[in-house]
Amino acid sequence: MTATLPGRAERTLMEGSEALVRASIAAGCKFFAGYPMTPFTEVLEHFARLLPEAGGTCINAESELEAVGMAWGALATGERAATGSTGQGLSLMQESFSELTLAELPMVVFNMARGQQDYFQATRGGGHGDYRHIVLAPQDVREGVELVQLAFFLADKWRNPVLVYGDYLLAHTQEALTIETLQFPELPPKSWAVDGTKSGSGLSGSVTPLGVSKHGQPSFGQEGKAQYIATKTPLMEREVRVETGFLDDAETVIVTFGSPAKFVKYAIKQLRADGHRIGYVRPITLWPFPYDTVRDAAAGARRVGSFELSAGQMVDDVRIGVSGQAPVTFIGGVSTDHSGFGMGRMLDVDVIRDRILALHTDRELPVIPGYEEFTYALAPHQQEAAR
Amino acid sequence: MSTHTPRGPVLDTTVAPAAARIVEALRPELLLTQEHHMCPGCGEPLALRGFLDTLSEMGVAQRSIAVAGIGCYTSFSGTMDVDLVQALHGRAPSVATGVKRMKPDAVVFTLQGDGDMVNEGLQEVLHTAARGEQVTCILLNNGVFGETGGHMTATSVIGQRTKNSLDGRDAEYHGYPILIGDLVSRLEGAAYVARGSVHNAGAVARTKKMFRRAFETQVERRGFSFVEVLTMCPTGWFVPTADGPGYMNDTLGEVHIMGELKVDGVVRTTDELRIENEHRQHEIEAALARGGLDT
Amino acid sequence: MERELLITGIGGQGVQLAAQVVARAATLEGREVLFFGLYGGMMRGGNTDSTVVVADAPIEAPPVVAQAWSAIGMHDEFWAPTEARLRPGGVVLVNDATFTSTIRDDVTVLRIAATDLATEAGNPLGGSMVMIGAYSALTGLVGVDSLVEAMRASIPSYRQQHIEANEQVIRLGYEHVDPGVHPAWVPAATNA
Amino acid sequence: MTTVSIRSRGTVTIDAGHCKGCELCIPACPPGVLAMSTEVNHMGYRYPQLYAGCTGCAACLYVCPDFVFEVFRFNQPVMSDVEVAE
Repeated sequence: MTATLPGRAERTLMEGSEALVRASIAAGCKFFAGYPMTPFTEVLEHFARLLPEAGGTCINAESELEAVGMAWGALATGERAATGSTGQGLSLMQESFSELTLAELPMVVFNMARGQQDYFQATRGGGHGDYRHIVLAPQDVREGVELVQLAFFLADKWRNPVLVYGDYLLAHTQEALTIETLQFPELPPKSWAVDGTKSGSGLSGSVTPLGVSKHGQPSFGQEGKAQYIATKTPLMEREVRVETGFLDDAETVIVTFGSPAKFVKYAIKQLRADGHRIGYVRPITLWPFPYDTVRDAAAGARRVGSFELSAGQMVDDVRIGVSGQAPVTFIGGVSTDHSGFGMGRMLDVDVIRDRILALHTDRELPVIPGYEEFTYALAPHQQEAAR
Repeated sequence: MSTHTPRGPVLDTTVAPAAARIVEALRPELLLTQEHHMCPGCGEPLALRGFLDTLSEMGVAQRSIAVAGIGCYTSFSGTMDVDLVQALHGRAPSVATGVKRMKPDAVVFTLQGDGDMVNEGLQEVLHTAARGEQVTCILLNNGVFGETGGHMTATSVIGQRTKNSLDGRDAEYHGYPILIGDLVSRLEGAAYVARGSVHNAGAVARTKKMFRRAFETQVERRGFSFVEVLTMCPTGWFVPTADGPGYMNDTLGEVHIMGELKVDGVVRTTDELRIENEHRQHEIEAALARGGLDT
Repeated sequence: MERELLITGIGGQGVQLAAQVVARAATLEGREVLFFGLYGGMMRGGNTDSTVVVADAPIEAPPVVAQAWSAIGMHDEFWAPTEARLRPGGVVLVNDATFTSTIRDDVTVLRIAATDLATEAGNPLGGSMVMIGAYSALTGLVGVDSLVEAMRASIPSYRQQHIEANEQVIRLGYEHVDPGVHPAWVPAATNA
Repeated sequence: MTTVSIRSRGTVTIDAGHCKGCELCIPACPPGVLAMSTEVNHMGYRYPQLYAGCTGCAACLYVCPDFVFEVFRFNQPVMSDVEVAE
């Protein structure tokens, strides 16, 4: 009674975390260091299990600070390396993220976020100084497998950290998959890496975030280094990637990213079937943000909504993209499960569809049962301000 | 040490003499220039010479990788002729871990100060030692933040005057110093732990032997190795440069006891170290009086 | 075509394993599969839910579905949200031993005494395996041989001794139900 | 004045231009044949000067933070007749 569909028998049922790890190994990742934190933990577990088999090393770092430092060292030798955590752990790594950018180390960073509240952290950074990281936000495991490999390529291409922004759903959803190794254009050898062989030759090298070089070699100086790094920003902006749907005649445009985008797209497809002219823009790169796509989509629309599971972060970028052509409404909200690790009841196609339809028909956003107003907790003088 | 008064005319020391062989070269082979921006009387360049010459003498220079922390010594990052990874303040042991795991045949060492290692990055060095990582951590310990201008660190000794302990470090108010070498020596993964100093020529020579044992420990993959070097910082201590060695010996040297704290996995007591130190000092002085140190 | 299966019960009833076996069986058959499990942080006694989506083309549904074609109820304590998600015309299989609530009448309901059947077969913890065997007969979403193969691959190495007993109860469940009463696939799909 | 004969087994070169005048070498010298100059170098620092009697022991080099010494050992000891005050 087993009927196998042709050409699909090679696939295995795989948890998202494992798929991301296998994709990393397919991309040639040789080193990983991490510290367990829900919902990132399984990524670390799979690296610990699979990377040694593939000739690499995974270290159970004693802290996030140490994890990012270890990956830093591995990268400096020219190998592909990564670290990761949840947004909380990434907060601890921010100093390194800033300086890795100056050191031009191609680190891939996994954020298995507890929600979508790390958008600012990912795209603006919590670190010091001028820096930008390419941020890739897969909507599902399948896309994650591609984007992880792209992340390693882009990191090397630009010698710049690249973040993969996932979440609880991406990490834990299982899909039937094969991990195919993707081909990318060839990159030049990493002549900047250090391996010890040039020591004592008078031509030793250094990998450093500081603007200094070895004595006798051309040097940026601190100011020059900052200016040089800044020249890469507009070039990296060309790496923008975006998916759109139903925009041609859309009166309402919804902007959405990551796992929740899958819910939004599903809801929009249902609304389309009912004749509602609604389309969507899904940034695949959160930085660079597809401002032009959002601008063009808003040009013919009456209204734009931003759906994200936060108090409203990406909506800032949506507003920049829309540039006043249409009103922008935040239709998402903070929504986690009772543990704080997963996603709450807002992540439901019916709930999302009701919110999109309310926006589309210029009605008030429906209240989600159980999502009370917390204004009662405000102090009296704050309550006055709330009124 | 010297009790003599020089006599006769000043000799010409601008040109190399004839009919003589070089005993010690001007600067370490692994320094691209002798120039640096350390203050007068700084002890850090002395330690630098010790480990750079050791790498050359062991024949491992061409496979050595340095990981530098952030402090005054960071300015040597650009002048050491050693492949180098610049780490953030405190983070060098983790960075060295990543380097070593990817390049297991390289001789990987960190260069850190006490502010870097014992303040900001204490957990890094302890965890790296506990893991038995096959790297060598080198600490230049002068008991102050030299680069910021003489502020208290976790190794400043009781009574030590710094810019933020103006009346001297007070245990009740500021807490006690961390004896990092002693701490590291208690960790199972640490195979070789030593504390040297550079306050006189004998101490410099003895410390150089510690560097050699540490690097040998790494090359032979016997575990984590650690050399702490007490260094003078007359600027940060607010003493005349010539008083630096004496001040160092009387303050830091009385608390952070010099010697090999752990050899072949065996931890040695402070009393053992004190006895040995007296013995060693007599030997070294005698050797110098005979006309040279056999390093 | 996308077919959704929700499995719900209380922790310890084998809900997550059952869902994983169905998902893996569908993978073996070359289907597109999406599987997401949610449990209340407790190993025993808390609510536990799983979503499995099986399709013959790339899946558009998100991993938590709002509406489902089918459900398996191992226990009724946390059943209400699952029932609310069923599409009219859907199909429900419940474990009669531990599920006493009535179910809305716009879906097909089949009750089997899975726990009793498993106990009689000497495998009192095999109720969820009986259920997926029966579900295979009822819907044909996955074949029973695929279920057995998937079960073998899903049992951790330290529980290998349960494999034979589990195969027995999967097949017991399959034989307990008339095949093809509520088919998941139009015949063309399975013949492809 | 009287003349004494002083034996030198070695000598040093001193790169006075790079000296920062810390004076660490002066007490470090076992035969005591180093003394600070009264002149200053281009950076404004006094620097060590060598007198007869160097053994080439390298103690000055070991304690010099600025790497100004290079140490030599003569193939044959060199004798210097030096006039000194009584």
